[in-house]
Amino acid sequence: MNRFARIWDSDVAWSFRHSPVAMAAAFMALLIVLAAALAPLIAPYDPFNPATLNLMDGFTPPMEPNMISGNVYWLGTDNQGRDIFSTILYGARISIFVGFSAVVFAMVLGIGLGLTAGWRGGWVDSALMRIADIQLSFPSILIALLIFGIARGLIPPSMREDLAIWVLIVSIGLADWVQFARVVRGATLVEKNKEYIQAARVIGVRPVRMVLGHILPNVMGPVLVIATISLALAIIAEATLSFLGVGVPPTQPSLGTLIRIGQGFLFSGEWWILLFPSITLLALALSVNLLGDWLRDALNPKLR
Amino acid sequence: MTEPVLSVRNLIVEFPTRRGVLRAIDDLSFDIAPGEVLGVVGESGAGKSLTGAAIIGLLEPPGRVAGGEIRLAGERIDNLSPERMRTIRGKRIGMIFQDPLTSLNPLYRIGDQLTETILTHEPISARAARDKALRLLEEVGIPAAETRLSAYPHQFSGGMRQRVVIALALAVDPQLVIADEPTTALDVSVQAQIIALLKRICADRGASVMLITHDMGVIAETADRVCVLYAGRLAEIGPVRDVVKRPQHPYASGLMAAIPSLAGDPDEKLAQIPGSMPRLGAIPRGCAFNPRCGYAFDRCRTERPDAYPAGASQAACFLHDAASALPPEVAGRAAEAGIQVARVPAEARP
Amino acid sequence: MIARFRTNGLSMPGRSLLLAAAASLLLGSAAHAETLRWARVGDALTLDPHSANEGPTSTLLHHIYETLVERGLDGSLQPRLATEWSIHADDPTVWVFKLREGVKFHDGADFTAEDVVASVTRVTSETSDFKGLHAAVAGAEAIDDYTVHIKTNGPSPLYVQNLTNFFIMDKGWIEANGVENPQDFKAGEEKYTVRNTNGTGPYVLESRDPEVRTVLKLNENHWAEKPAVTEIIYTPIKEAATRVAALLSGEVDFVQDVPVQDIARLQETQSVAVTTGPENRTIFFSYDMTSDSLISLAGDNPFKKPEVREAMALALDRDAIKTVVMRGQSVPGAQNVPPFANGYDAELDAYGAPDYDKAKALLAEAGYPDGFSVDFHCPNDRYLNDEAICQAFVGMLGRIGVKANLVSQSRTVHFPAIQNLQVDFYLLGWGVPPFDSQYVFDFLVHSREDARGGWNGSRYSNPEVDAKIKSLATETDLEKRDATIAEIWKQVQDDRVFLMVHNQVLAYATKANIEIAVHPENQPSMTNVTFK
Amino acid sequence: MIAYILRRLFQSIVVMLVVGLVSFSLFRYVGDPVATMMGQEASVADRAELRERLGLDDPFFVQFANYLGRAASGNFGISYRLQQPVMELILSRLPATLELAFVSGILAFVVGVSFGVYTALNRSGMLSSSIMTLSLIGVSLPTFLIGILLIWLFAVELRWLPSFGRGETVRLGYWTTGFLTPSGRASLILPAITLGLYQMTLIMRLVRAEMLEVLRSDYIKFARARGLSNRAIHFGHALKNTMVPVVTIAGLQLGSIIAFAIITETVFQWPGVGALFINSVQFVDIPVMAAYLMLIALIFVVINLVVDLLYYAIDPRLRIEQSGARH
Repeated sequence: MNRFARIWDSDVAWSFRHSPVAMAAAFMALLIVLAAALAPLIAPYDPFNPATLNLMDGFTPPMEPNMISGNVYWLGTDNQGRDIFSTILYGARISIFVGFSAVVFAMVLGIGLGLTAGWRGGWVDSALMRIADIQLSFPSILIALLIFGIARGLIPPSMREDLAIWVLIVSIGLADWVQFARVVRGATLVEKNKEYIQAARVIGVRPVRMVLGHILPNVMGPVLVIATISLALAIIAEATLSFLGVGVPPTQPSLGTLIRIGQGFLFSGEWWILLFPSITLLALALSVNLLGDWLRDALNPKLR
Repeated sequence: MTEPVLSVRNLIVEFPTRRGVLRAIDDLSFDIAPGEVLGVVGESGAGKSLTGAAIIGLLEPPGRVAGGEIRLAGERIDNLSPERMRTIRGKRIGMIFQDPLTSLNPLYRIGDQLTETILTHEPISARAARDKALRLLEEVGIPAAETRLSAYPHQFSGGMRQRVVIALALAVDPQLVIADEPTTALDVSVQAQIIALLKRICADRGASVMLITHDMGVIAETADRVCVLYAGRLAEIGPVRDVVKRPQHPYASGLMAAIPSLAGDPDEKLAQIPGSMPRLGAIPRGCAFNPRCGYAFDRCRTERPDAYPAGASQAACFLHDAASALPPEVAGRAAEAGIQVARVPAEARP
Repeated sequence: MIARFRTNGLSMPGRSLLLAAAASLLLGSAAHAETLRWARVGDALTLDPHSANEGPTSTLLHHIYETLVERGLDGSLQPRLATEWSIHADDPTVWVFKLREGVKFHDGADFTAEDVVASVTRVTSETSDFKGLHAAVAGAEAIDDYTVHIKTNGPSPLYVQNLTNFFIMDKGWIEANGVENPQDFKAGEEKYTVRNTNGTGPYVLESRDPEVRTVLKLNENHWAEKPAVTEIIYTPIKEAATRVAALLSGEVDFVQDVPVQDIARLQETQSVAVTTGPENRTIFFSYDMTSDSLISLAGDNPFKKPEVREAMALALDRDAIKTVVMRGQSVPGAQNVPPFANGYDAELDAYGAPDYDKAKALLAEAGYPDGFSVDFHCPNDRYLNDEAICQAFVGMLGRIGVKANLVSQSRTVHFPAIQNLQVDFYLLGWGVPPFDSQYVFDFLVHSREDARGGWNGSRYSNPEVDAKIKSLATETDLEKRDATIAEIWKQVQDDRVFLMVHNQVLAYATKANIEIAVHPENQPSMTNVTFK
Repeated sequence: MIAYILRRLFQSIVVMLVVGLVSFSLFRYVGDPVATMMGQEASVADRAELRERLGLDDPFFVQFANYLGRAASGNFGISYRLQQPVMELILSRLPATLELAFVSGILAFVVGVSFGVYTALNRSGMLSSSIMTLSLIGVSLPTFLIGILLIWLFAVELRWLPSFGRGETVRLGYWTTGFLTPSGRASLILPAITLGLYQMTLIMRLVRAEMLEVLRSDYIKFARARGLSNRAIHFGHALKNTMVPVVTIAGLQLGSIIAFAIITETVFQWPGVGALFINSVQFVDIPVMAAYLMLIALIFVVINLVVDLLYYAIDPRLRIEQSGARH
């Protein structure tokens, strides 16, 4: 059996093939991610290049020609004359990038600290877990706000626009590492005392190798599940932060920023500015969440 | 002959999986007489625990009884409604699980778990239930039972917990107790005590016991009869003495040979059965044991054996079927090994 | 007319109709209880009349306290507690005020000249937030019960224009409560005046829960005509959407801060009426046109070149901003002063259509054929659609090759950055409470020295202009003064110190049966509300 | 036990000091309060003088030390914005937030647990799948949007419920409550749903996962083998064991509810501490921001402590280990 066939035939893949919800969710997520990734190829306009925008095209309803320029936009335009469809693609690109990077950041940090805490034990463990306790008990949105505040103070204004996304990633990621650390630490504690690890220790296998080779693979299941759920959370967190006015720059709106802009037009009749980005965000977050749900069940053999 | 407490006939347990339906138990039949202790042995995966679960109606989905009958004192119980079955569990069939550490709800006091069980099945007052719980604890040998009633499970040692589990399983005097590896998780030092307790308490109540274990020592000590399972099928069933000393099925024979005997020669080499038990999805045609069997001949590879009388036992092996055309060489070796083949061809006689 | 009672949050037409019927039976037609539920974005910060020079605070206080003079709907000064005012015939450094007689404070005390003197003392004290407006004051003197002299350091012909938010307190009450000074944060104690009031105004404070609800009741003893509104329930609602929702659902009667994008829709809504009018606030861009180099751009300062400034002006499409960003709710212009202020010149205010080709040519001429890149600072929580205006201009600049990196942040960061000269290019809004160009020149044009030039982020420094600006303060010959103002404006426009965008427009939304006129200083008085 | 509580208290104080220090180091980046405290006429000198008087030019640790010094004597200062004592402001706003958080928490807990139990017991049912999927919608949209949409639907279009505020409140000593008036209760509904939705989904999923785990445990199997009724097994044994971790996490979530109230309170103009905080941030009202963050830290510390004690009360295993450890 070649590699592909083996993956295809694995339990997880089988469970995937037999879950219409998971397949629909994966299709939706893939569609949005692909569309976002290929935004420069698909999008009819480049909404992030202010020079191409024509303000007079602003507030054009979907599928109707603009009264002045006569341009037609599938999903209409926003208050700056940006094509909503293109902006959604580019915005989703930012949201996904921020969400994904934040989760990877949180995951790497969480796994690293979790392994260290579990493996080293002693005061390292206590210190790390105390920090985790404190942070876990503090709402992530506040932590992200605080970190964003620090970063804003440290970065000169001229670099803020370029660095804003990275600041967001770090803010959300730092607010999110604890879950990973806890799971990994727990698993490490369990594995550490198993005979094979003790034996490996006796024959002098290097700790790093042991941790990476033996313990890490054992915790990848739960970590993956947390990562999926966190991805959805991170995308929403990015939206919430931008609602509080600390998100990405307005010239490069993410989905969340678009929604924040759009909700100002809820009562003024320009429903498309709010509706389409909201649907996209909903579809994205929902499909990622559904995938996370399915993955949790699929990776837990006892529930199968 | 008195009516058996438990009568299992042609039991089939299946698991529908994505690779097709797996037969975990295939055409299994046995009886347990009143007051009798039946040992059920076999390797892991042979279907011992599943048999127990099937009898008490606690097969985990998607597992299901796909055929055959289970009768409890003559009454068919495999097709009862879940609610009717529930009234039988605990009341008429008790069950003891492997790990006493996890069998008790950690958040409930011992006394409450006992009285709850008693009150579920007996229309008596809470007070009376409590008294009964106390008597039960005393009976299973818990010291200071009065005060221990209000203790939580984690406050007991493993052996003590298993005593509590036994008390719980026997709280309302079931006719049959299924004990699934009751001592496996315990220290060797307390294993014997627990087995003795189980045996005594069941004997006191006249309850039959289905003792599931892979520990032949325990079987030899405790059981009246033994049932050997292989790949979900019956290999051999018979009085404990016969099966242990003179196993008639080549698999049983291999199994017994693999047990170290304390009294025996320390230099004696333990026999080993070559190969391993097939996975459920890959059971060979004919006799499930045939690829590993030293006596297998053509018929074993095409036809599935029934259980044939073999000495005091019954064995599912063509060696014991008079209709088999046994190759003389096979019959000879079998006889040498103490297997009472059905009909020894004349030319093979020494 | 149906008397409307305050019901619990939601209006219940049936019930209030019944109640109204009962009420009119009981009270007859003379005493209608008219409650006005008034919502705006923020609350008054304090009830102390002299410790927060902030619009919403003054607006609420105008209903409780009164000023000597007030700004009429046409922008002119109107008598209030002062019936007449003039510069002393013999001494140009003295302002003479004749006070209204028969006025009483809410606690019953008579209003006299001593109260004005005490209020002047208080408003010029160290912890007053209005002391800047009274910087010229040397002292006040009660000549008789109803005549007050305010002496200034040198002639101050425009001083009276600074008094439209100068509230008069009762001397006896000040002394009795030990509130001679406005709030001092360092002391760490709350002043009695933050929550307690004693004014002469048309309404009396009934209850106050800061940022939740303030209730004012009619002052039955007020000297003026009885207003239609007898009770005011003032509720701040921060979120624009929620504010509009509250109006649409009938939970409030009057929304003072209507998001511009909602105006058109609200106008179409039957149950709602929208009134708009010009506001005393200009929105403009400015840039460091003086330093040799910029903070955010290495090399020479492009804004130093007149061609670059002209090119930027040619790139600004004011009409597009008005139509799209402001939804038609703005008065575009080129002169950085409101039309009703002294010194406004329609000719200077005229603007042309954008000309991107010419702008590009000018940039090339200035040595920037490919444009340049610069940071562009913008507040995002201060003016109407401030961030969207900046974004729109970023796009327009993009078309002539100028890359403006938008730094959009809170006013609490934006304003200090301008004051501390930490920005190269920015948006700012400017209100002109005295309705005179001098106020614009003092803060935005004069080079930075002493009290002047504090908001001059352009670093514009022209000694000749500075001298002219200084002369305005003491010039009593108004014709001559106006000529100087015109000269200064000419120079300022020629030098393109500002890139003016528009004047803001105010929009008040009410229930359809309520009429209220837009006040140019956005200080509407509920005494002017009428019910249809 | 006492030593344990003392140790926790000590840790709590450390946590609060850290929170305070971090917040103080942040304040200078939020902006300059003087910019909003003074009118546009204020001169550069006036501004500098006010900044000096407020001690804003001091290094942040000096400001922090001063703050701690004053706070230790119970003086949290005067709000730069509202010119009232900070403690009084916060105390007057706290009931609104606590009532909202309480109702949201109860809503999230009751609905979350019920749905969680239902979906765990009926794993493959249509209704279960629908609940599971629908509940995800609640966490797939940002809170502020849900709030606005609820207002639009229930206040503007249907006119069933108020769009903002707390309605009429009744003062009971230091506490103002909205529970006692019809408008107060009506006003609670939309914000409580908005705030509770996320936690509800979280609790529901947690309950379901824990319950499935518990239902597979040996003691449940043993309970079934003893013939206990489904009712006794599901709602007696399984639920109780499920609730141990759920109560812990739900308790901790109460803190999150209070923190997330910032957004809900802003959207619904709910006069609580969250809205006070957001307004203070925009004004750079340092005394209020500092007190709010300390208050949140305090609430978290208290909740953590209570949850720990609760855990200790529910789970007999811990009780023994704790006392055993003291021997």
